[in-house]
Amino acid sequence: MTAVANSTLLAPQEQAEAGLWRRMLHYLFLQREVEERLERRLYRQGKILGGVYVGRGQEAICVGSGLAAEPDDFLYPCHRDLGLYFVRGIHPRQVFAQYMGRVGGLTRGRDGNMHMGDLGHRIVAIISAMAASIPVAAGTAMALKFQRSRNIVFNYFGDGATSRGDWHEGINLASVQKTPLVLICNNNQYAYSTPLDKQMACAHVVDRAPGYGIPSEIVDGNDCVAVHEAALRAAGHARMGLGPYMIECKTFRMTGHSAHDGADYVPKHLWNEWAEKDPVIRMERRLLDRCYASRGDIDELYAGIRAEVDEAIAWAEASPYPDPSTLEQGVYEESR
Amino acid sequence: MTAVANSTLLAPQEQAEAGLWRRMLHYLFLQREVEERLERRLYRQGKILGGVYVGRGQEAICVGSGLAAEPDDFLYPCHRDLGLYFVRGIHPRQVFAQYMGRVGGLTRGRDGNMHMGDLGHRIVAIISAMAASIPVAAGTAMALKFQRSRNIVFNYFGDGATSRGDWHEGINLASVQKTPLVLICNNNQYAYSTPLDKQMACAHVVDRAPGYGIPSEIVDGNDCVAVHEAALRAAGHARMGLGPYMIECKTFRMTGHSAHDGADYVPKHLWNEWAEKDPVIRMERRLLDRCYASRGDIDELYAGIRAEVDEAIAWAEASPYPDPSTLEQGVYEESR
Amino acid sequence: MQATYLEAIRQGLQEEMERDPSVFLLGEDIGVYGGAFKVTAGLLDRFGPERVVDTPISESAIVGAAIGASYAGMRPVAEIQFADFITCGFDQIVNFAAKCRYRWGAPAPLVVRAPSGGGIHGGPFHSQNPEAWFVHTPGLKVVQPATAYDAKGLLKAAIRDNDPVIFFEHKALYRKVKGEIPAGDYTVPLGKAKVFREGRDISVITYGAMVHVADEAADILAKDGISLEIVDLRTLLPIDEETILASVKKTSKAIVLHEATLTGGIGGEISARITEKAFEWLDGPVVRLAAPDTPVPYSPTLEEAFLPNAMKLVEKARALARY
Amino acid sequence: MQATYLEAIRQGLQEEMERDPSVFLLGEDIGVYGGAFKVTAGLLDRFGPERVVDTPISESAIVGAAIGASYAGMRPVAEIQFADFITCGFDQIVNFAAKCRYRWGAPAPLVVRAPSGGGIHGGPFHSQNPEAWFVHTPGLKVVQPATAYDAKGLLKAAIRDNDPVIFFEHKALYRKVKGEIPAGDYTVPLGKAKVFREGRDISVITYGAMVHVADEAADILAKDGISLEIVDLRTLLPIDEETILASVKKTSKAIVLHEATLTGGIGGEISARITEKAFEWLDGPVVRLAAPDTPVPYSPTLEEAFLPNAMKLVEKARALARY
Ligand SMILES: Cc1ncc(C[n+]2csc(CCOP(=O)(O)OP(=O)(O)O)c2C)c(N)n1
Ligand SMILES: Cc1ncc(C[n+]2csc(CCOP(=O)(O)OP(=O)(O)O)c2C)c(N)n1
Ligand SMILES: [Mg+2]
Ligand SMILES: [Mg+2]
Repeated sequence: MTAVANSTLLAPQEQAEAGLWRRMLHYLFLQREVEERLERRLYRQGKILGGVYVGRGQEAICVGSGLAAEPDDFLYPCHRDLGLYFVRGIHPRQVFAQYMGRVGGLTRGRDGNMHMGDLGHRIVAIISAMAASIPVAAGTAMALKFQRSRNIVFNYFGDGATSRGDWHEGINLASVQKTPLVLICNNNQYAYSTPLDKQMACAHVVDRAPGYGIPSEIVDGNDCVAVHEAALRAAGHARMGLGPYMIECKTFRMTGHSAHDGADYVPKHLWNEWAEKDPVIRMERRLLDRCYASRGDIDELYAGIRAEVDEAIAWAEASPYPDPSTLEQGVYEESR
Repeated sequence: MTAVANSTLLAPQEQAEAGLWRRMLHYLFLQREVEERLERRLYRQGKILGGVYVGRGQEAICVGSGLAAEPDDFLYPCHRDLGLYFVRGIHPRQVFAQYMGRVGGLTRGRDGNMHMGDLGHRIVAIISAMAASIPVAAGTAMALKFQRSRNIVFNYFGDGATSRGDWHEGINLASVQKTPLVLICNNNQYAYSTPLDKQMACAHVVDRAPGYGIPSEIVDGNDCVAVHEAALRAAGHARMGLGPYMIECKTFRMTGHSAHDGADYVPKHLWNEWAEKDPVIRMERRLLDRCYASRGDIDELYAGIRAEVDEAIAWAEASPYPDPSTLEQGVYEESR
Repeated sequence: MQATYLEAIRQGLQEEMERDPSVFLLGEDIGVYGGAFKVTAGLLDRFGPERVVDTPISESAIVGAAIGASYAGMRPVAEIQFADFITCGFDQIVNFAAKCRYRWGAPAPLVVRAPSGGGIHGGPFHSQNPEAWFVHTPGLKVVQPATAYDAKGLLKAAIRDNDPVIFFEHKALYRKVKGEIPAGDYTVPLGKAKVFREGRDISVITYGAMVHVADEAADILAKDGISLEIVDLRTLLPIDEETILASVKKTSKAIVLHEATLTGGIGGEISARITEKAFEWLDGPVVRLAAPDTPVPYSPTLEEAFLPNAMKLVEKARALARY
Repeated sequence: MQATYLEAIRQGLQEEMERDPSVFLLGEDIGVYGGAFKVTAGLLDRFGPERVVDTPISESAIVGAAIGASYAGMRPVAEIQFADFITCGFDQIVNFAAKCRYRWGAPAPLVVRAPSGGGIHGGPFHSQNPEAWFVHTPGLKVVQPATAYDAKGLLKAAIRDNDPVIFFEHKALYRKVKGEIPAGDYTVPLGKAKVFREGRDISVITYGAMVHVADEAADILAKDGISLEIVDLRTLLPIDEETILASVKKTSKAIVLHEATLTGGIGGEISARITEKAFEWLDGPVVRLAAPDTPVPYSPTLEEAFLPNAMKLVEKARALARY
């Protein structure tokens, strides 16, 4: 957003808020646009050969909380948290190249889709096994505590991941050790095709938090500002040395489980209901309502992002596939 | 107990109660005596070569709840629940032979100590991995439900086992499927040398029950009658098709983790405090107070059990070691 | 009737469920959705939610519950959505299921179905071939069919078997391989390999998708006058040593081929058995062809370099033929 | 200075913790209690509860936390109380730790220590030798020392290594094996086998407790005029092919010996490599001696029949010598 109509008229605090909200919209839309291209264009054009999992409708969760993290906090995204990468400064080029298996991708073609990370940016790549990151994140948080660091760890997971043993073991260890760990659940009400009532017999994921003696809250996962505020509370708690904190973001996956899934198992009315809560549109409305941005500003923002994305796709397509002779490199330090 | 001083003077309901309580004392003392011999005599005499884990001080839990089970209910004991085997009709001979690695043992020398089961008696053998039985018990319970059986499953575990992923996965699946599963935790406040505060950040194991949407209660685990009543409530709930129910029995392990462990890590005062709550003595007192038994009856009972145990040890020692030529038998059905 | 590998498996499940009310299925997304690969599509409608159980994401509980249900007289067939996730239920398989018969005489007649293998650009976590871990676990049986006929027949045999069977389905074959399936009930016995293609010069011992790779290579090599005999193991544990040795004694040369990575793969086991028991028949070293020792890479160029294929086998075979 | 295998390991831990503040330990009962085998006794007092962390019973979290701590610059050494329970943290080891460097360049320099092996009447769940599973997992290193000297030197090398190392300690050696340990700092490089005993006639390729079994057998066979050369692998992954092949090319006969069960054990891998790469030097089949394919039984008579021992090796060697 290059210019904002009335920014000079705002009080300092409002200016800060306006700036934050604009950044929110920026990342919300960036994630939306990148994923739109991935799922609905590049995948359908056969340019992405593996799975494509997107966070459509859930972008407020990673964007809102990601903007609450400090630059040296560790992030453990799950497979619908693309926005986190952008917040951390990963370029869309690298993401498109990643999905297309090119050397320009974060994993240089070794892995696909959201299985990407960058220790330099303190973003840790997931493995496929749901919830496997949680014990790992607990370990990072434990280390930061031992190191007397002010940094903390943000860990993301879906409702479905909460059924896994690793989820339990990781959170339990983290809570016993009082580690600085912010646990962020995107409860999008489905795990692949499986609805909540086949996954858990409690009403909310946070009903499990007392079992670990940790505080928790439920937040509207489609409201980026609400998520952000909750994340700040959680981060403050963790940073003060009070241990883990769990946030459950109620949301909905506005697409199939992955690009090949038509999601016929979702009752039709839910799509409409949740479309009305679209986090991008809600963020637009907030900005417009408070005159933090005009329609023109927003259109300009979007146009800029679209251009950036076009360029990023072209860049990624120009990035070569890995040289097959590199296949056996990098399994061990010695095999570089 | 061959005769009871005043049994003819009791009202029918009291008679039933007296009978039940006497059976309780019988099994409590039987477990105590067998384990006394195992841990403090046979092990020290070098007659048992592997690990010896006993339930000293915790006998009320398995005895009280075991007597609440119907004969065709499935039992999944953990490693301190020897009383369950006796309640189900396993003979002390088989237990001693088991510990000594003889063919007369329930596993015919293939496995040791509490790793024993008998599908005919519907007692399932644990494996060592703590909590591994819980998903398995959930599966049995699921099958019984599908079969429209009135039978249910009793699953036992320690406080330490609650940290394992299997504990979580098993209970979650059981609760989602509303299976008839009674979950009985013996919270003896230690997992090997690890005290509760290093295992969990909540006050009680049952603080986790709401996370599975299941009812729970805490009970004095050293009071056999209290445990029995709680188990009847839990069993009633499960048998009615209302799903799992969790009982947390507060107790204390009145010995080391296993026979080789002096348990120096336990603060001295705890031994005395918990000695006063000894479940055998409390059961004696109940019987004496209500005149359901005289001291003489009790002494007679104990003498009978001791004699039975002497004979069982002799029997077990006379049982041969397995013929090494049978080593490879029974890995598969075909290799019988 | 013609059926794909996938349809053959579905038929096998359905027929066994019809035949025996104790057979039931459990796994993630297998009911309403019909499974990630649609193997179980339609079975929920046919048999209802107590016989096609959609579970939470809990591989350990899925396997564990299958064991427990088997103790109550059921014959569970558990699906692991991708074989890569079998590691999450590993302890239940290798310590609970595998050892219970030996320890205390409690058989656990269950089947764990798991789609394995690469070639679909699934990357490191949707492409693995983990069979060797289970082949090193006494008490398990391990199966991997290469054809539609065997897929159905072996699955039915696995369901009727009284020991735990890990049943790997090569996901690249699901829709690629088609075959004639007899109308009536039939089983393919566990523990018996099959000579998939007769030949004179070199025995290729293999299984799963690699059977077709070997077949392709055999066509190419036939033009050079090199005749491959292909032994399809079908069951990986117990290993059918007899069929392997008979073939090797005939050809005097052997290549063991698998898609799993080389080191510690079951190629070593088979090579060792051949050397131990047919040393005097060998006219050359037993050669192995397998994937290199790396995770399965995602990018098409890397995955192609990773997977064994007909040309790689042709090269190995030519070199061995010259030996 | 003389030290037992166990003391050597403890020294290794202590010295590395002193040398490098990023080294810390985590596991069950390792702090206050000093570990089930007392390997870590005294270290809590010396280094405090943030460097000797008593954890809940959560093998998956123990391994996972070690990985995560390594990402924050630590060098964690995780203890699995008995190697048998490593199955409970299996996914974290084989899918998370093993693959992260290859996938996204994130090394996980951690050590997982696990007491393995039988001979202490531990039964099916306190006696297993699970190394072959990890040897089939690219990205891991797998170590098993046979002597006190190697135990310390390999452990130090493992802690300093920048890849995940699974470090199996044979529990029957903890107090049985003693050796001279130099006063100063030293390491034993990973990936290098050692000729434990030189000989002429037959190479025995082995590791861990079986090195001593082979040594005993070698003494017996020496009286028959059969000279065994014993190669102690020390590191099982990567395998030191060079040392193995050099020995086999010298003796022309080889026996691979391990305590783990036969089928799918690493004996197959080693046998296959020898046949592949030294076929022309072989004067007889490569022979394997391992435990039979059963769970580890508890009863002394059965366990004795189960475990490989010197007399079983003597028999195999005599037969091979006659070949
Ligand atoms: C251990 C494991 N089992 C199965 C899968 C296959 N799988 C991938 S995503 C998914 C559903 C995840 O649901 P949830 O955690 O709610 O995340 P969402 O996709 O809804 O964001 C499943 C079953 C997996 N990745 N890991
Ligand atoms: C998965 C696993 N890890 C470690 C062990 C070793 N171990 C055996 S019993 C035990 C403590 C168990 O504590 P708890 O569940 O409270 O039972 P208790 O012995 O106190 O009755 C431990 C750590 C094990 N058996 N299984
Ligand atoms: Mg979800
Ligand atoms: Mg306990």
